[in-house]
Amino acid sequence: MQKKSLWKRIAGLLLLGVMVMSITGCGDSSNEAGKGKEPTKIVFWYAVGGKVGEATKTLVKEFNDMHPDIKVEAVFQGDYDSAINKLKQSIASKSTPNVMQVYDIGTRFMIDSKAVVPVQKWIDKENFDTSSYEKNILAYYTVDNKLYSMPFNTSTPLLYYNKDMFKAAGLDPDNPPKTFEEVAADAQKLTQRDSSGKVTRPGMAMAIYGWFFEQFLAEQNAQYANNGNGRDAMATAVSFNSPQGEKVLNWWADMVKNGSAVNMGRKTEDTMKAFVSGQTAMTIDSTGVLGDIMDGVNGKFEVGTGFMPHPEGSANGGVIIGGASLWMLSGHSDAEEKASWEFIKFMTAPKQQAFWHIKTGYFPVTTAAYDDDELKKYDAKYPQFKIAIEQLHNTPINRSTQGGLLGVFTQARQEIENAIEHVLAGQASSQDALQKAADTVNDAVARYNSSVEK
Amino acid sequence: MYLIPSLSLFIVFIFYPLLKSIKLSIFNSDLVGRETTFAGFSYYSEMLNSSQFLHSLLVTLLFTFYTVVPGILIALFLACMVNSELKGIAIFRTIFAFPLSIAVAGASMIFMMLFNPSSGVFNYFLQLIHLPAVFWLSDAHWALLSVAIISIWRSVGFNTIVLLSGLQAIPEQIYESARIDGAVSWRQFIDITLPLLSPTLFFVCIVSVINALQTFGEINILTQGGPMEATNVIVYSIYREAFFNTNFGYASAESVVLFLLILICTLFEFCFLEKKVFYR
Amino acid sequence: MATINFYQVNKEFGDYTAVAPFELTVKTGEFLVLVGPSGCGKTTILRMLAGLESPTKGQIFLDGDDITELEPKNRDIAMVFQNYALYPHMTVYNNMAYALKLRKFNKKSIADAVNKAAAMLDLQDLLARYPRQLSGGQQQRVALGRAIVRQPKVFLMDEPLSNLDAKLRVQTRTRLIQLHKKLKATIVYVTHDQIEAMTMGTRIVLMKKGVIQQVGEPIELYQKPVNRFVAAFMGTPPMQFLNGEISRKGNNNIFQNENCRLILQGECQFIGRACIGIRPEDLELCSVEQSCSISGVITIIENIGAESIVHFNVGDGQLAMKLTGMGTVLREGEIITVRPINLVHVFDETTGNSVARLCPLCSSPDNH
Amino acid sequence: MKKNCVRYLILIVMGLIILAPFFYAVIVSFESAEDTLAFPPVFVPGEIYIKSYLEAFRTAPLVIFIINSFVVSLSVTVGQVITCSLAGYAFAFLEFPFKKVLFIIFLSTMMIPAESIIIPNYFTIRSLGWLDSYQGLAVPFMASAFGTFLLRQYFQTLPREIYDAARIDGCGRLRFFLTMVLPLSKPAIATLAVYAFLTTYNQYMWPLLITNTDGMRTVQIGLAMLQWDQGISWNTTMAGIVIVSLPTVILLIAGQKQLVKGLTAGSVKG
Repeated sequence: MQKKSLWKRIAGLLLLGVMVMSITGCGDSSNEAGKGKEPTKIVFWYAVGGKVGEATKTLVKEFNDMHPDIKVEAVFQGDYDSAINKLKQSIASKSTPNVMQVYDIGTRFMIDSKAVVPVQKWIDKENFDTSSYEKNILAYYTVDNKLYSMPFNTSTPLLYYNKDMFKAAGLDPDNPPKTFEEVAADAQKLTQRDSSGKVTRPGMAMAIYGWFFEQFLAEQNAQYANNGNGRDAMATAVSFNSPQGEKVLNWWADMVKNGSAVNMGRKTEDTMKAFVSGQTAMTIDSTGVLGDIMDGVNGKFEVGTGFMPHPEGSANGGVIIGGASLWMLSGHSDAEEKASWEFIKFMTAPKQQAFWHIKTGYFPVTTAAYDDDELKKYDAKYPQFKIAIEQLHNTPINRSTQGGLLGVFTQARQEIENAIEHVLAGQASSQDALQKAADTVNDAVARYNSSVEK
Repeated sequence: MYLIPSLSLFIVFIFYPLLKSIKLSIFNSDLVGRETTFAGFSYYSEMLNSSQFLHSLLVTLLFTFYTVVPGILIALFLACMVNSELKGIAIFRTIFAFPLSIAVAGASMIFMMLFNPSSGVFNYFLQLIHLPAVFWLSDAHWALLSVAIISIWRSVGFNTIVLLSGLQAIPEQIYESARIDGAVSWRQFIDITLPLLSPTLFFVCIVSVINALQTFGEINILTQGGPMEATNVIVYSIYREAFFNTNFGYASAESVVLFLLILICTLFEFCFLEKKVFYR
Repeated sequence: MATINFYQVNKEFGDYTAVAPFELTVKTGEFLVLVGPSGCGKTTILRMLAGLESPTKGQIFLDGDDITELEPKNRDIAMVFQNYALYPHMTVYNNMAYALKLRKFNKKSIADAVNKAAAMLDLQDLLARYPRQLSGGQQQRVALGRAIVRQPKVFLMDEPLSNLDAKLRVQTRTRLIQLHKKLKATIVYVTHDQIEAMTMGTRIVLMKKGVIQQVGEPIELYQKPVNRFVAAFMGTPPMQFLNGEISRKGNNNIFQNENCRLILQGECQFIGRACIGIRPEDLELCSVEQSCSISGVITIIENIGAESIVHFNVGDGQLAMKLTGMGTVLREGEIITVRPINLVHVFDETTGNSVARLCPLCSSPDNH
Repeated sequence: MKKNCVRYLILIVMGLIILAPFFYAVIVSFESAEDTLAFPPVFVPGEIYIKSYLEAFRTAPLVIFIINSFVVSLSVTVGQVITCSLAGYAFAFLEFPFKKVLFIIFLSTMMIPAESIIIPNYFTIRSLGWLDSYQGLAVPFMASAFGTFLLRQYFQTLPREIYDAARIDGCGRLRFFLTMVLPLSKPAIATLAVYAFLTTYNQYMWPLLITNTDGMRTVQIGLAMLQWDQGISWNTTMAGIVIVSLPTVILLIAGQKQLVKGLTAGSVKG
């Protein structure tokens, strides 16, 4: 008897718990109710936070305000890596978003996932004019003559230098070094040592970032992988273990060895901070942080920018664009796909790109954006950015500067960084380190390719 | 009957996934992690033959050593310090327990700032005492230690609380009798405190080792396994293989091995250490 | 009415036999004491009776009903534990009321029962307190009260006095005896203390290593121990023993070893290696060596005021003698000569079983 | 007395060392971007700069996140207290077949790396339709081997006789559990609660994986959003860390006493 009443009480409690849960759990779904002339809802995953995320959200809001028939729900998915992992889960569970921001090196993977709709489909369908888009940028995302994704946030690396220090070291502040050799020489001059010869301020600080290595290869018109950098056919092996690759590492390691460059690890934030706080005279970083650097320096010294250096005598090279693009995922209704396309067009339109550029420092992907008044003002304020645009426009479009396509690019980048670390620490020769990295990556490529074929 | 809630949750959210992992480890998989073809034990043999895996294993063990031993020693010291009835001791107990309340991500970012090579506080202090700056996270010799420092900082709070509770359980009379027997304080510590604390120490040991073997957050945020793989512990390697290198089978094989490793460690501790543990 | 029958009950833990099969009847209103050294199985019997353990084999009946498999709560028993097992988070009142609450008594009858029991145990002022605020004796009374409130058929008590100091123990002993008389309840009481057994029990069950040695009234166990173990266990100071040989000479029996020779009267079938037991109060000093006297060297004299106990060695055997009165002229190291009076217990040396109870015969004329 | 002074000195120094990182984080959160980059580091901000806090709140809907985190952490805490106390009770008081084996199985779950089972769990949650919901965030963590172990250890210290006494008094197992074990184990349960709350509150990977909307996100993801801004200055990130840590710090200060008590009582004989 007693036992029963006790049980009843427990059951009651449990029920209450479940109810509370379901009430709280359902709280947010209420606003989805009510059918009828409901706007087409599309989900947009983005992977940029902070100031850039803010700008993204602003653009999405603007779009929603202007398009009452479409409702874009923008969801932050952590950084690029987290986002793409999340995508993998959602592909397996068929719950992909409509539009997603994916980083440059995820391109091969996205194509191979077979879960995407190339934007080319809609370009062809609507005869959309892409002539105003930056050629170099489109080139990166064009595979098999199809534009797979729409470039969105785009950047290239730049050489940043402290003009005041250049002056103090007797260098021409308006003539930054252009070649490896010049950089090395200037770095030497810019390096300060104390009486005992210990370096107190290195001339150069460069983060161990695989992206930079890729850039230095492209600057020498060398390819990262075979089969036309993986663009003529699926890459079956990497080719960065080349004399050009060794040249990069040797140059870098020499500078570190003689103290004119410092190894601060993989984080560009660290080298940037060193540059901003006047602890080094030169650094390499993305155009995307130009605004941050200017804010950080805040007039303490004059910031100069220069092209990415290349070894003397190399030709036909240039920079590869980095950043991310917008992808359309397959498996959604036509209405949603159409809405997604509208959204993508909006996000890359001149006005929005101008706003984007001002807020974030990324390149406008369309040249039309340069006519925007606000943008003109902004670029007048930051003449340093002109160099970035010049650098982009000076870059010839070829397989090298289009950038490599590799399904295992994340891994490859990591292996490269690992190799650089070994070389800078003097634990391996450039040749050995690159060879080892290439071997590892080639294994991964083989495995990747075999898993894709199935 | 009382076990049903726990057991069912465990089955659904731990054992089923574990079996799934084991299954994944003997299958090839596609890009998004669906099993495709049977692979047998090829992933295991690949792993055991890979120098990188052995390196990871070594790093993991080193890291466990770096964190567990100092972590427990410091906590033991702190616990002894706060195991008294001094005025205001509660404040210190709270202070020592404090790191418990900071999330991994938060702690890692704070330390990232402190470790910063150009404007970090640590290097500033080094400079004050005329030592050369250290590249805490980018120097392969230091990186693992640096990450260990954070781990220790984070775990010291929990360990201190647990050890303190163990210390408080030791009856005062035992100390009094030891004093009468003529034991000086460090003797008391060796002869009385340690043996009587051994069950608690044992518990802390097991939990610390398990936690150390599973450390992930700090490494993911601070070093991503680098530099030169110096901090590439197995858990991180699993994460990287599965999520970046789309090598689910290999990652699963690694996690099965990690599970076995932890299991062996724990069983070892249970069988070997427990014998030396004094139970009241 | 509460009669308990144990029928062939035994308990094994793995291959360890805690209680060998035994049969026992506890009569209504009896104060039955289970006594024996620790590990003898007495507590196990109690716990089986309570339903906290189930017997490996056998059955237990309460008033003719088989309760072997019954849940403890359905047995109508109450138990007092050695450490009282008071519920730390309940007041004294609630501790006592708890069992009744579970049995859905109404508030009023619970209050009545608790107050009545509290009055019986002088607990009225403590009802609102928590166990941790009570002294050991008070806690003990609460534990008793908790049992009394239930008005069970049988009270089970597991060494309830062992956590009390000596003085309190004596007081509580008296209280328990009074309670037993007042309640006319059946009590099964476990203790290792033979004084408790002697003073409180209407009957005693003496156990050793899971086997019942003897069941009987206290005086019976004291006077007629069935074996050497019972003889040694009952009585303080305990009975002492000498090894020797029993032979027959005419109508008398002769006990002899290297150090002494005793002539014993009475019927005795036994001849051969034996062991005699003499209680310290069954010895008296004698001035001269007599035919039945025993001499030895005094090792220790325990003086407890009203009486003293003199321990002395007889060869490699040991005897003790109780002397009444304050002090004594005897000194440690002296030679003492004594003679047995009243009873000499004879045990088979090999089995330890009692074979005879004989009277010493002294030939000396100065025998008074 | 001198001994006490030494002890205090050591305590203060150690306390400062342990607190320093977080204190510094608080200081930096009030510094301007320029100050945070200065070398030598600025320990006393020239002026209190609260813009980082506003920025932090603007970048991520931290209030919603904090509410979410609380809902999830509380559910997990309540869930763990229920499941762990039930299981702990069974292991401490009841006899049943395979008890030892089951206990080892329970303990072994402590050793399974969370990362290795996260993907299958994701699919389970998805097939339950619990993605982006409080259930999905909380339910998988409602059982805990650590908690079971902790409570079992504590329960074992409750005098066995109380269990016997209660049985004789007519108390069923469940009732004994509810009216005796639970009230008597408050400290241990409080310990478990605080611990469960803190660990859940600090989860990162799982919430990121299974939530899709800002309405369901938890604070640690807010931190990740803020991390983007650390490019140039620390202040916003640190402000975020301070905001996010505040609830747990308060909880710890409030619960610390219970925590020590709970763990202590676990080893002291009742």
